[in-house]
Amino acid sequence: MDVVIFRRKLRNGLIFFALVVGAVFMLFPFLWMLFVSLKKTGHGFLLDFAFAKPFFANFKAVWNNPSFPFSRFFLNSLIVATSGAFLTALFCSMGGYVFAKKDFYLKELVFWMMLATLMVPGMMYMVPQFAIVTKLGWINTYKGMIIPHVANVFGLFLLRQHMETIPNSLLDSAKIDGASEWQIFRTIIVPLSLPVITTVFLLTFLFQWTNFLWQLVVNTPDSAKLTLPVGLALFKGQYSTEWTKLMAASAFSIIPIAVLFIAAQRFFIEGLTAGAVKE
Amino acid sequence: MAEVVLNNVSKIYPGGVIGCKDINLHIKDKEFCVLVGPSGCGKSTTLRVIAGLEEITSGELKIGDTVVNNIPAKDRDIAMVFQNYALYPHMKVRENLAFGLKLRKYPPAEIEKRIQETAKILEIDHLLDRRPKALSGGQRQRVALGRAIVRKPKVFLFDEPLSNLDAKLRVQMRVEIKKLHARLQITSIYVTHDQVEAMTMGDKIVVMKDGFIQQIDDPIKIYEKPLTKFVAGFIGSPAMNFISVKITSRNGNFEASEVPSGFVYMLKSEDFPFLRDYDGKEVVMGIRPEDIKDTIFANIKDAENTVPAVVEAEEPMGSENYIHLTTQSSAITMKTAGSNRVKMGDRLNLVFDRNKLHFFDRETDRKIE
Amino acid sequence: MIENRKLRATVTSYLFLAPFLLVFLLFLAWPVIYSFYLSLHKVCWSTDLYNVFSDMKLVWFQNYKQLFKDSHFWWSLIVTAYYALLTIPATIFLGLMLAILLNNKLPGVSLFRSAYFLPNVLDILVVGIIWTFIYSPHYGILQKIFNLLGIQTFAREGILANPRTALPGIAIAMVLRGAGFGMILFLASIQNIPKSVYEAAEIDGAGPWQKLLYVTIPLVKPIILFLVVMGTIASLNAFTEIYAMTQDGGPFAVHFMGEIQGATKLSGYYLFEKWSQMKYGYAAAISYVLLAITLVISIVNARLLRRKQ
Amino acid sequence: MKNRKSKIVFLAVFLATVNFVSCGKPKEKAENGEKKIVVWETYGNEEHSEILKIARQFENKNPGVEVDIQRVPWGGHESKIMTAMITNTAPDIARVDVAFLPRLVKSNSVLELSRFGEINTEDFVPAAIESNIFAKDGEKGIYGLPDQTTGVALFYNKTLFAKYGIKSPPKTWKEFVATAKKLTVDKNGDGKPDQFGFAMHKDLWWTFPFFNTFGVRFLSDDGKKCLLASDAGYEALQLKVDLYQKYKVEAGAWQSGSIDPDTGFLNGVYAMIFSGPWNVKRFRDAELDFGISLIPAGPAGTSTNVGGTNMVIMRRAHYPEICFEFLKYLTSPEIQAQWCQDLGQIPVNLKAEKLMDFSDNKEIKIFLEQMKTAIPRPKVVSYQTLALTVNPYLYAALAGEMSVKKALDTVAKKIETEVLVER
Repeated sequence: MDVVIFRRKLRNGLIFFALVVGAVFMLFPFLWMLFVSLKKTGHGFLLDFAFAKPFFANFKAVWNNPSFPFSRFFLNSLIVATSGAFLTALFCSMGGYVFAKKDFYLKELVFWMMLATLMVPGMMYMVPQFAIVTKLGWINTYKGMIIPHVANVFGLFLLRQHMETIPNSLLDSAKIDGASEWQIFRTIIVPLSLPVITTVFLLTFLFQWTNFLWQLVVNTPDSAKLTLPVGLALFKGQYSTEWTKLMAASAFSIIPIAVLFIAAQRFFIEGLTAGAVKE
Repeated sequence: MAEVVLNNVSKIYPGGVIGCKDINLHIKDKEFCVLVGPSGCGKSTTLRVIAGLEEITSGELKIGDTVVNNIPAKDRDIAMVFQNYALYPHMKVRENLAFGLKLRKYPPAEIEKRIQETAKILEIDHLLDRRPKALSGGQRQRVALGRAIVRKPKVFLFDEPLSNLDAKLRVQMRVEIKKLHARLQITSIYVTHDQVEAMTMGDKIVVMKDGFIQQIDDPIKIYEKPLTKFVAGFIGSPAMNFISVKITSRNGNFEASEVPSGFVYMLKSEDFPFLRDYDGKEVVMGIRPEDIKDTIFANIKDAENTVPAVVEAEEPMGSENYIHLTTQSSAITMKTAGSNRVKMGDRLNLVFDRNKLHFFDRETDRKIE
Repeated sequence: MIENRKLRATVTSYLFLAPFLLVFLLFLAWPVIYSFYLSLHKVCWSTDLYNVFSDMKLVWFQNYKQLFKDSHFWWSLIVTAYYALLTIPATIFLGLMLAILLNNKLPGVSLFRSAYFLPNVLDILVVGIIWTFIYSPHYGILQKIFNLLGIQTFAREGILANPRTALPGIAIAMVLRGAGFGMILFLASIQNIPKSVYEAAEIDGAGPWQKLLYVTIPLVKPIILFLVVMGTIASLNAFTEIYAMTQDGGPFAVHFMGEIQGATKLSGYYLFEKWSQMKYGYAAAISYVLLAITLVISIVNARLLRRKQ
Repeated sequence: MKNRKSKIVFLAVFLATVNFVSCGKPKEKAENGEKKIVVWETYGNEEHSEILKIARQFENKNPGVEVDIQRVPWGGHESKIMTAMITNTAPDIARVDVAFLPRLVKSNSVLELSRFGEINTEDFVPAAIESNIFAKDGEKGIYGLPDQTTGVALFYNKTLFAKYGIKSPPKTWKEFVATAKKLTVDKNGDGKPDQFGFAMHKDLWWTFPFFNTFGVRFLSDDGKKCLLASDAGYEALQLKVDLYQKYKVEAGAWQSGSIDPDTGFLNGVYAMIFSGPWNVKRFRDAELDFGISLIPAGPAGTSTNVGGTNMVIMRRAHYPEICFEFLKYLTSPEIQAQWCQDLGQIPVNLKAEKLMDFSDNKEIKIFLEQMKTAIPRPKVVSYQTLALTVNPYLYAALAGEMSVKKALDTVAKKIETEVLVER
């Protein structure tokens, strides 16, 4: 008996140890980024302890920047990322629902078409997309920054995959209970897929938050809608880059997403496991 | 008035797969009708057609006085209990019950009243604030029932509602559903693959196979006068014994000789006038286990008609005992009193109750009358 | 046979799909179709930049013909495939291992989950830069560790300047960044496996490895497939990590089809090069060939899967 | 609970719609009747405030004119201008990399300037103005004005020089190699040096100083032949290769993923690098004791590469005359002197030199000196294509994968067939 307990303890101890080592390994770039962001100019790559003076000088330089209003860029980023992620999650849920639960004409064709667009490198979309946005007069607008990326095929597939596991009897039952298609979607499908919807929301939020080239292109330089990545790019000069400041800026811009992810992650995992009724 | 009438209803899936075909069924108001058959027989399809979850390919379906072919499920005023209960996992029991009413815009006070009422009937008042996950199987079953009851629909539909419960609970719920039906007096259509459930619950039983109706009758008729070999074999436990025999006319009577062994059963022609058409042909003879007696146990002497058989196994059930035997070329089960015990290899002389013999055409499987 | 119900379902389906489909057709499908049109054209030196799309020259299939002879393109396909082979199995393996470890009841499990997932929120560019610091010769932290172990193989050129290790080096960085995502998916899937299945396996005499091999892996297959698809797409699109970690597509010490090739010049990067030189037509042709290749692979994949089912 | 949830959803939808309704209208062109010109620049923070100051000065001198200075991040500025042109949202004046100019000229995207007024090409740093001059239809024209010019010079670490007893920076390549050897040291005794005499980049642009000091001509006058594969060319590249391969004084900084020369110099592990004026302030801020000297002389004396940016007037500019006036103003001796005095940069206008006080900026004097012998880059339509063609072979030569001769021979042929003619 004792031996069994001892062996279990040993096993758990080993697993724990492995996890700690793994965590250090995987978090290393993250920690290193924070480390670099605190260092003296030019010492970014060295394993010394030459920190900037004052300690948070790099962060200060980023925050009190004369050339771009950090807080406004931050707010713009927040607006773009939030509404972009919200619309993406909504549209993808609606699309995922019909792909999972409906039989309709041209379903296969539309499916393959969507799959095909996933395979094309994003760069190819930029110029045609930009032409459309201009035609629509969406330059310098939030919608110009958001809408073109709202049709997230990947998110749709993710949701479809999940929604397929919702038992049909639930939908039948709701139908008999008197629910319209929209009510079924709203009261059954959405609550039961919420974890995955959250996942899609988070991933799109992340994408929109870090999107640089598109936000740069779709705004004129005097636009009031410029976002954080565009602002951060100003730290990358023509001839040289201030790594320490850049890392400080990156650390800044990561804060909201890191907070969001960690806050949502319990929900995120638990939900993925919950899903449908068993048996 | 909530009769359910199906006239020539068919459901053919794309690709020609038959769901159900030419269903003619008249379920009277307040009747408890059971659709029974093995899996894939079309009983569930029929139910879903009635519910409006499947579209009718052809035919006419009436609920009450209205043809509902093109009326969506939500407007048919029916309620359905699903095999897996289909409780909304993200809603509390209370919300599950209220859902249908809410969607139909009932005033909150009325909803609450009905929930209380239903909860009392089903004794689930203490569960109202739990989520389905936190309920036992039986409790979930009750909530599922409650969700149907609370709406006070014209018709109840049950899709194998008890098959996920353990045996004891199943028996208990069977009775409760019967009681509920007696109390609420709502037309009910109940689908099951379990013939015991069908027999015990149905006012009317519909036996189905391969998408077609085999027989519609009350339980006793179904049992005593099965119209097809399939019905005969499906209803009743243990199942009816079937023996292939060849009929030959001899001395004004019939000889039924077992195939292939040739063992001869003598049959009086006045009892079986309908066998005249089958002179020289093979038919299937059926006899229920309880209609077989043993010369020793029953203490009867009918030397002419004793069938020697060897015991293979026995299933003592307490009150009765099922004995499995083989005659020269058929396996036969008999039901006898629990005290009548045998050993493997015992030789018994069986006596078939000739008034309880059934004959079926080999080609059509239909009863020969 | 046209069914009423299917017709009705079609109408509702498209109503639900409408917002997505509208954006999709306008901003994804149309550009893809347009890319084909583009791939038949050439932006000449004298093309009016104010008017690029109407001033290009129609050259029909010349871009494709040229592409067929382009050793750099063929090489980029090979490297892309290699990169996919390096990253996809490793990401899946690591994700699965982490998920299995985290499936144990241990103190601080949720903390570990966060920790493992966190790298996913980092910008690829930042991750790339940081790994460059780690890998650098002489002064990088990795070389410091190697020094302690007496390994001098990478002392002079580092990891990223060695044509043999450059791409694996990038792959390691990306695998460590991406494994957390796979872990989350695997974890969700593993927690959905009923305990009884493991108990049954245990009774059948399966040890931990057999349980992994015969129970867990077959049951998380959908996730594996999903990650394979995602990994393929990521490999085809790989650009930022290459851009951040090597110059111009890496150490040029590989000879292929009579040309010098960059050891990390993946097709996504090659496409970028052509694009940034304003060779829009050629870039479009590249993306179309890539699209054709991956579509064929996906269709074959889907067929195989369907047959198995 | 339920209510709250729907409120949140409602709020989110509301937020989203508000975004779309309240989207910013594009700015009206002219406010209160002023003539407005839009300038896109790609400067850094200090330069940005400087040019704002200059724009205000210009506005004061020219009533009724508004100069709208807009900042674009350097990364992506070409894509930005390209896409802006397609959609007709391009500015009136753009600051572009010198290498982008040929394409703009070839595609007729920018205006020829001499028709707006006289330009004294002798006033400018020769290499800088040269990058704006193109022959089109047999006629030479000026298609932009340089706003900033750079080239590289030799930076050396004074502390290290003193430590190893080196009195003065090397004047010739021979001295350079000897000096670098002294500065390449294995400090911890593991058999591998951990301080290097020199560190360099591999790219073509950074190789020009080598080619230029050996007198290598890149292209023939008609621009149809590449002359790189010459004895001078071989020698120049051989020297660069030898620094790494033979003398082993170079740190390998040219390789992917290594510590770049700037960073290593800043940390005192690379004793000498080539670098430009943009780093002066940075190194000074880091309290590094460093000196600057001319690029070591080769057979053709000292020389360097040319970088920098030009200001161009876009074809669809609204008030090209005003644009031109502004550019003239920006490049005038006074303004250049002010600009370079404030920022420590090389003036593009040679006349500015006299107006400047170099006492705080001795380095600039050296750069100015260096720029006088700088040789402009070959004017190929796509400098990027050229670089992408050459760089792999420079790499191969440096890595010892390919002999210098073979590398340059191949490169020359490739340039002739792939870069100089349109494919």
